[in-house]
Amino acid sequence: MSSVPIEYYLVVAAVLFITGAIGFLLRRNLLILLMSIELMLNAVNLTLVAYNRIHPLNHNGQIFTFFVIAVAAAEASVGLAIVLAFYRVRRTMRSDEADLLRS
Amino acid sequence: MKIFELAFFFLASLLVVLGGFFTVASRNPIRGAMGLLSAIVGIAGLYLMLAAEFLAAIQILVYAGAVVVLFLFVIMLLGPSATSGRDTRSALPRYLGAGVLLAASVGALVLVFSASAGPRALSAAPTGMGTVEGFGRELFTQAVVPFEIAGVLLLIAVVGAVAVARGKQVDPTLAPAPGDDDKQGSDAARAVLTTHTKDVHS
Amino acid sequence: MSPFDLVIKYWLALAAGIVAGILPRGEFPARRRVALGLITALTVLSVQWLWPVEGAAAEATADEWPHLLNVLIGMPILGAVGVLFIPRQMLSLVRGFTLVVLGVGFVVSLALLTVPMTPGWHFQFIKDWIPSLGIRWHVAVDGISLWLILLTTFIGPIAAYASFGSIKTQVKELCFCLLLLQGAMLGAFVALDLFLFFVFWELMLVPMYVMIGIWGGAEKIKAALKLFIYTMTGSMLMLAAMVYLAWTHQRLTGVWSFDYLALSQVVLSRPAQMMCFWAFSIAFFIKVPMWPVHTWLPDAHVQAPTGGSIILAAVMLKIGTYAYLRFSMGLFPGPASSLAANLAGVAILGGIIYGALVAWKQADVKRLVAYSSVAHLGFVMLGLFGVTPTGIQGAVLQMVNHGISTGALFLLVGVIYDRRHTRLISEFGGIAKVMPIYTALFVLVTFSSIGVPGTNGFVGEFMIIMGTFTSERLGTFAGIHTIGASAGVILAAVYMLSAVQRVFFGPLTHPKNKGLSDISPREMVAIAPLVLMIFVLGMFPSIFLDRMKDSVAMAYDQFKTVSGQAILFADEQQAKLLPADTFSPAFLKGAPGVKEEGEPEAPPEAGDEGVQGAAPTRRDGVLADRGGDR
Amino acid sequence: MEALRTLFPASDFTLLAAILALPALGALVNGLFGKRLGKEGVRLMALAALGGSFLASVLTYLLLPAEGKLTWTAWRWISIQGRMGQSIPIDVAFSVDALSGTMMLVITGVGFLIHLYSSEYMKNDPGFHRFFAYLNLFCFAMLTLVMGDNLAMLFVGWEGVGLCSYLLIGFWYGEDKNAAAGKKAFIVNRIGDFGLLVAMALIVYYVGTLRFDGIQSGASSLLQNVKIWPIGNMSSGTLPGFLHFLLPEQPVTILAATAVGLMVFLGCAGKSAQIPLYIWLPDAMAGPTPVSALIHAATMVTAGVYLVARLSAVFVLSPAALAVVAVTGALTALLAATIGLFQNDLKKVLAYSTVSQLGYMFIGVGVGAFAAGFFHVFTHAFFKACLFLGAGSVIHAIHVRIHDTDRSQDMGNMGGLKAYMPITRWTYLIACFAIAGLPILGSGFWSKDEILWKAFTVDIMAVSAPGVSQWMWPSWLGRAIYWAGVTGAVFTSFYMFRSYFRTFHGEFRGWKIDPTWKDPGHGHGHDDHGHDDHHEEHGEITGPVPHESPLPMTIPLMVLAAFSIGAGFLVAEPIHVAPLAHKLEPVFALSSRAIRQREGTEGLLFPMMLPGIAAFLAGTVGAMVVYQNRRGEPERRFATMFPRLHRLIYDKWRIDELYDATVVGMVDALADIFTIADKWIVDGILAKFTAALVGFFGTVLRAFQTGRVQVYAAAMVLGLVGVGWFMVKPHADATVNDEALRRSGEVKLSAAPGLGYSYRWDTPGVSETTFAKTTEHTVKLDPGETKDVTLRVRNAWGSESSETFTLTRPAGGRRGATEPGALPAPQPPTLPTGTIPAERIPDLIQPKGLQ
Repeated sequence: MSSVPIEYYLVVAAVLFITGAIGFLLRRNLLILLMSIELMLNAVNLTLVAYNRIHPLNHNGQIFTFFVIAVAAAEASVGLAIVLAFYRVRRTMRSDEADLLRS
Repeated sequence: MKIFELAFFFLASLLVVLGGFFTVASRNPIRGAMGLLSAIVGIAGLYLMLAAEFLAAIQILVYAGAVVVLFLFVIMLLGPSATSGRDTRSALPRYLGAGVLLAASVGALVLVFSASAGPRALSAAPTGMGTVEGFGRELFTQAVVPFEIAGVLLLIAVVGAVAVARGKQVDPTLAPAPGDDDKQGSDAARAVLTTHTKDVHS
Repeated sequence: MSPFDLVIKYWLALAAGIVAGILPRGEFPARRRVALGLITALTVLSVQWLWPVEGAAAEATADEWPHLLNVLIGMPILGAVGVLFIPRQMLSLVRGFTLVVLGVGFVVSLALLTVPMTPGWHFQFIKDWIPSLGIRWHVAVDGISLWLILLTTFIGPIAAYASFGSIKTQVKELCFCLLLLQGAMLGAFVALDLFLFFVFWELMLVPMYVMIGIWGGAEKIKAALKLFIYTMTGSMLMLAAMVYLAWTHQRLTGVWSFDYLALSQVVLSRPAQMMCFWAFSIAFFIKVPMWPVHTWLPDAHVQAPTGGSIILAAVMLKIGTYAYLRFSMGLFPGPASSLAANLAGVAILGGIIYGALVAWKQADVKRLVAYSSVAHLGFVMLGLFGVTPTGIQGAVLQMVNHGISTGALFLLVGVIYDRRHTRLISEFGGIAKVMPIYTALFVLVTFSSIGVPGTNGFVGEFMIIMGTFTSERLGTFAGIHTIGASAGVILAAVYMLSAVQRVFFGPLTHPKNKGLSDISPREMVAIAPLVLMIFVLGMFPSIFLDRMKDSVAMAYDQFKTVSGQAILFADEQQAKLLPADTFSPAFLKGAPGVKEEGEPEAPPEAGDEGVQGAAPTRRDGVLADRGGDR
Repeated sequence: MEALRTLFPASDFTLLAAILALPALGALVNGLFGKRLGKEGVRLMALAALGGSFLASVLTYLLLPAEGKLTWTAWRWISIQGRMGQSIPIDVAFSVDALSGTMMLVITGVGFLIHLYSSEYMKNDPGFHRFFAYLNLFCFAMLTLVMGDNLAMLFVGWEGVGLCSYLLIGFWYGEDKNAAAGKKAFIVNRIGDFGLLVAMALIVYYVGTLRFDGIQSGASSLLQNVKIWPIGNMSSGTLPGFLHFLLPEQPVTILAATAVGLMVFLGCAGKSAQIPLYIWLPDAMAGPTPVSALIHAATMVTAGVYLVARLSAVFVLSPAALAVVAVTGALTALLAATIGLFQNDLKKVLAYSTVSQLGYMFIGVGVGAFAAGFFHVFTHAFFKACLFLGAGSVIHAIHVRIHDTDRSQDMGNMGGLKAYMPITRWTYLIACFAIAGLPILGSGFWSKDEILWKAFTVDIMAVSAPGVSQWMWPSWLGRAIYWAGVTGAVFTSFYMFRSYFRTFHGEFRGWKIDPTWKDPGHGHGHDDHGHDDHHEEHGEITGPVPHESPLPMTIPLMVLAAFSIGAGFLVAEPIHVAPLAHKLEPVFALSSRAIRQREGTEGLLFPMMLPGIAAFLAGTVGAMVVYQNRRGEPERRFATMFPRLHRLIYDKWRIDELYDATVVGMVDALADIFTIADKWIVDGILAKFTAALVGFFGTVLRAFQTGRVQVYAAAMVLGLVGVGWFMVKPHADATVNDEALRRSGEVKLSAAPGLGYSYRWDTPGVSETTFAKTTEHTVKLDPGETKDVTLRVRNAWGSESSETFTLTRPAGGRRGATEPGALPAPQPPTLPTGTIPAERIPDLIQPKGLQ
């Protein structure tokens, strides 16, 4: 019997998600962008686990989170590799420099 | 018993929220990485409360252990230029986006909570939920296919990351035989080789 | 039938052939003389053979080979594919192959004339194509489309023969385009399924775009693009209206069908009727071209190569007028008859008078002839808007006439373009001294295009003017329209003769013109059939009119009854279905779901095209009953 | 004769085929194989063709039955549909009666003589075979015109003749002037043909046939009003005041016969060079002289008179049309006569005299004296052809030394030729007497006097018809025309004898005659006519003795001169010797019934001849005095006294410039406007503007693609929020359950759930309820009662939306509640029983505005 109602977890997850999103929108440093993506992913994982907790029939929520973590790891590694290659070309971390796609 | 739980919950959520804030607000990426680390650890704590021990372990192991370390590694690699300077060039769209997002999410939260029936205490979690054994049984019975696919995915990610991070690498064995008349051609190959090695060590 | 009897029986054709053979003076290769003689003899023979005998319809109707139209359409298209396999270097083989395919196409199309065109559909062939949407390969010929098909197969080889003279680069692609174009045009004329018509309507555009784009003049890409976009916007509207119509038909009868016969039974609600009419008509007005949307034609003609120009003028414009007669007037007689007076006004002011006056001011010969096409087709559309049997017959005849005379004009303009590579009238002057035969031919074709009696131009215009005045659709405007149309006769003389005078008569000043060689044997053979047809059509129009008058009469009666019902019954929201008895049974033969009278439903018929018997599912049977028992 | 009658039955008279086939064959052979046949071959072919045709027409004339006509139908040409839906066959059919028989004789007879003449005149012209091909083609077209059995065949000949005159006038196309003259002739004729086309349309509409006998018998149906709406009677309420005249309430009503008459006369004016459209004839002198003789004197220009005579039954029905014809004829006669006074070019003088004489012919037919008018055509053909051929032989002589066509036709270079060219002189003099109207001997006297007499005594009875108001002839109009004719006669005789004296009398002004002069040897052909003789020494030039034209040119002159005397006695009414008039009697029987002699003029026949004779004497003596005795001194004095008037008349009253300024200028301006509009407005807006529009939107959208990740993320957020807002907005909807309606009249409505929704049901009469979570609502209905239930939904943010449901319970039977907006079940609609009978359709579908 845990006395902490599920809504609290959801609020925490929501706040974390919003922080991540705003971080992604505001900050220009590529690394910080990647980190805020990680934050958003973690927030989602938390929500998944929370709901799995109130529907304890199976572990779907948790399995899902497990795979999200796996994918997030892969994504982080490839993201950082790209940041590295970008740095080699442009010598900077500012995301504004990456605008070759401008029409 | 309840007080201890609440205290643990508040501690963990505090850790998460502050970590998140620091990741986003910090000027120096290392402090950002530390913020990320604290958020991840906080979430691991919350997993524990939500009867997901295995996940908490994985969280600590994979996320905190690998991903944050990877971040730190790259930050170290990039050195001082990792912190990009102030630049207000395209400020408007970004702040506009953030503002709208904030307003919308607050509105959504208000809407959701006004509709929800009010906080109720949780019922007891069934025994063995979230433990390695329960989770493992389900993982390897229902979710075997995604598991294998995840394996392949991780392999691809690794190969990709290595290829991208290494950059253009001229295979020395292909260097033109001496006495090749278009001297200028071989110089170009050699130039590429040197630039690459130089900047890696910078 | 000893040879002697043959000579007795066909002495006229023989004599004409011999005269034509010995006609050209000086060094004229024997091969071309034989060709000239043959063409003349064939023309005389065909006139004698087609001579309308009163009560001809009585004799036994030859059985119509159902697959004739498939052969007619399939041969050029398969030929187009075939020509791709011929190696590029063997130019003569590529050219020969194309001419053979087109020539055989013409001979095959002559078989259409063996059957007297009684009201209703002939050589009908129906096969399910996309059953789920009720789209069928439904092709058939009637009096109206008969002569347009023959015009296409007649002009095809001539245009190919003429363009081989001037186009030397990428001949294989040219042959591919010519053959594909021929197949698509023939398909468009015979298609009775709206979807099938739309497919051919679009398919026709691609080869013409390619021909103008590759072998065109200076700014060929711009002109080709303009042609393409103009026609595409039009066909987009048509597609939307077509789908709406089919959907309404499905809602009313429960069966999906794009068939012209089925859809013409649908009476849409008044606003929908008007909108669909405009959607269809705008697509056809762009193709015709009518006044506001005609500006693509002069650009396309100026940039097109000779062969392309001939086909574009002679046949492609006719699809617009034919489609208006068949589909706009067929499917939406209500709006067609209530808007008749205003549209006729646009046809006269915007077409005849506007086209003539603007043509007068052109400096480029091809642009002048293009605007003259706008004027002539203004006449044709006036005939169609007036909706009288005379007017419609005159319009269909004028379509054929315009095809022949403008085709000949473009052929002749091509002749001087090949010599001087310029089309500006100011570059020429007094070339009658240097090219007497060419001048004689050009003046002759000019008189045909002006409409001097005795040549083909006059007959069509005369019937249209008579039709306009007696038309009740035009109401009080009939008088002013007749005067406007007759004024067009004057303006036609003004712009054509002033162009002829500036190019041919007067002193020979330009040094380069002094060395021009007269018309070459090849060009003479190319122009000969057209000149002969000018006189045949001018002197013996009844050959052509007899074969189309039944179908026109049927179309006119049906237009009258259905437009009456449409105007009365169409209320604001509801679409309605006309009972099958408002249409003549001959018209409905081959409509989806309508079972043949007296033929057993269940067992598929043996000899006759069995396919038609196994009509789509049982539910359509209900369609016929449902209509009937109301 | 009987054998011939059996050989050629009246109804299938194949001799007509021969008459037509011969010139056509001649034209074809000369045209296609002319160069190979050589000059002699071409000459033989052309003359044989015309000769044979002439003999055949003489034979036909002899075989003419007293009543009725000889017809021959070749084949069915087209068949059109009349007003009541009846089919009107138009056949290639030819028929000959007294009128067309006489015309045929004139055409082939004079044509043959002119062919003979031109075979000599055009001897050394390179285009010899082309000339004869066109000439034969012209005769073929003219015969088709005259022998056509219906108006369509006449129209074929009508335009064919216009075509041949275009080819012949522009024969020497090397010179721009000639080609332009040809084009001008064709276009002006075409304007006339426009009138004829409209007339044919009217006749088809009202009479229902184009055959001449059909028109003659059905002419009475032309006695109805034609309602002419200038722009059709659209509702003119919305238009500003001044446009009202364009859209009058009442249509302009005009009698159909008058409309047809006017339109036919427009056609005749174009072809026979009357007031509005005569400008092409003087320019047509650019063609070779035999052409002018044949086409612009004898045959083509008289086609108009023939047409009016042929349609006499129609003209007689409307005195207004006849008045217009007569008055225009009179005005043309006067105008052309005045211009002819001061022309120096010999052929121009004759051209204007033709126009003037045509004016007289139209006066004749205008006052209803069709036989007299036609007789003047007959006589005019002879003496005018003789005059033209005479002029031709003079020009031929002058041309030997002065090669420039303009100067070789100028009377200034002639004079005193009577000594050198006796035959030409005498034949020219006889023809002058004929045209001037020498009493008794000159044929012109009989024909012109007959016309003037009939004009003087005309009184046309209007054929009355219900609801038709006829315009009546004022009594003075006949007399006015008579006196105009007399003054015209004075001018005619004056300018004819002026040309005679200036050409044949006085001393030779061409060049200094030196009998031993030999041609400097460059034997040039006539090929490029009209170029200025480059080696022309200015001032005095020497040349050979002008010689008389060779025999082939003088024989036709003599024959024509003989005819211009003899022809007069064919219709000498005053001395009652009028064989031709009796022949024409049956043709004009129907129309002459409407023409009566004005009472009180019975005895005036001979006294009224005196003014005509006086006019002749005045003109002749005046010319002799001015040009013979005083050597043209008075003319020069007149020129100095009224220089501007003289200049004006010499410049042909500047009518050409007037047309160029007004009509041609207007059409030209309209063409410019259309061309500019086409390039800038139609093409501009439809093609270029839309392209520019698409381009503009392209650039606007491109601004958003900055390439930076955050900007895209922001855009995504905006999109997300927008969609979210739409999702969250409350939508009031409910399903109606009415099974229990019939039994208990109770309807249960259940509202659709939504995130954070609160509902409120308002039914009229029930008190205000607050927002609550109740999604169900039941309504009680009595039989026959209808109630409106409105569902109001509000979400967390307080925004609301509402939906009303009308629930009705029918009094008796079972009726499902209608749901608003749902599609009607796809059962087929019910049609009124049976369809509208076909015959009531026509009046149903008249577009608005039919009278």
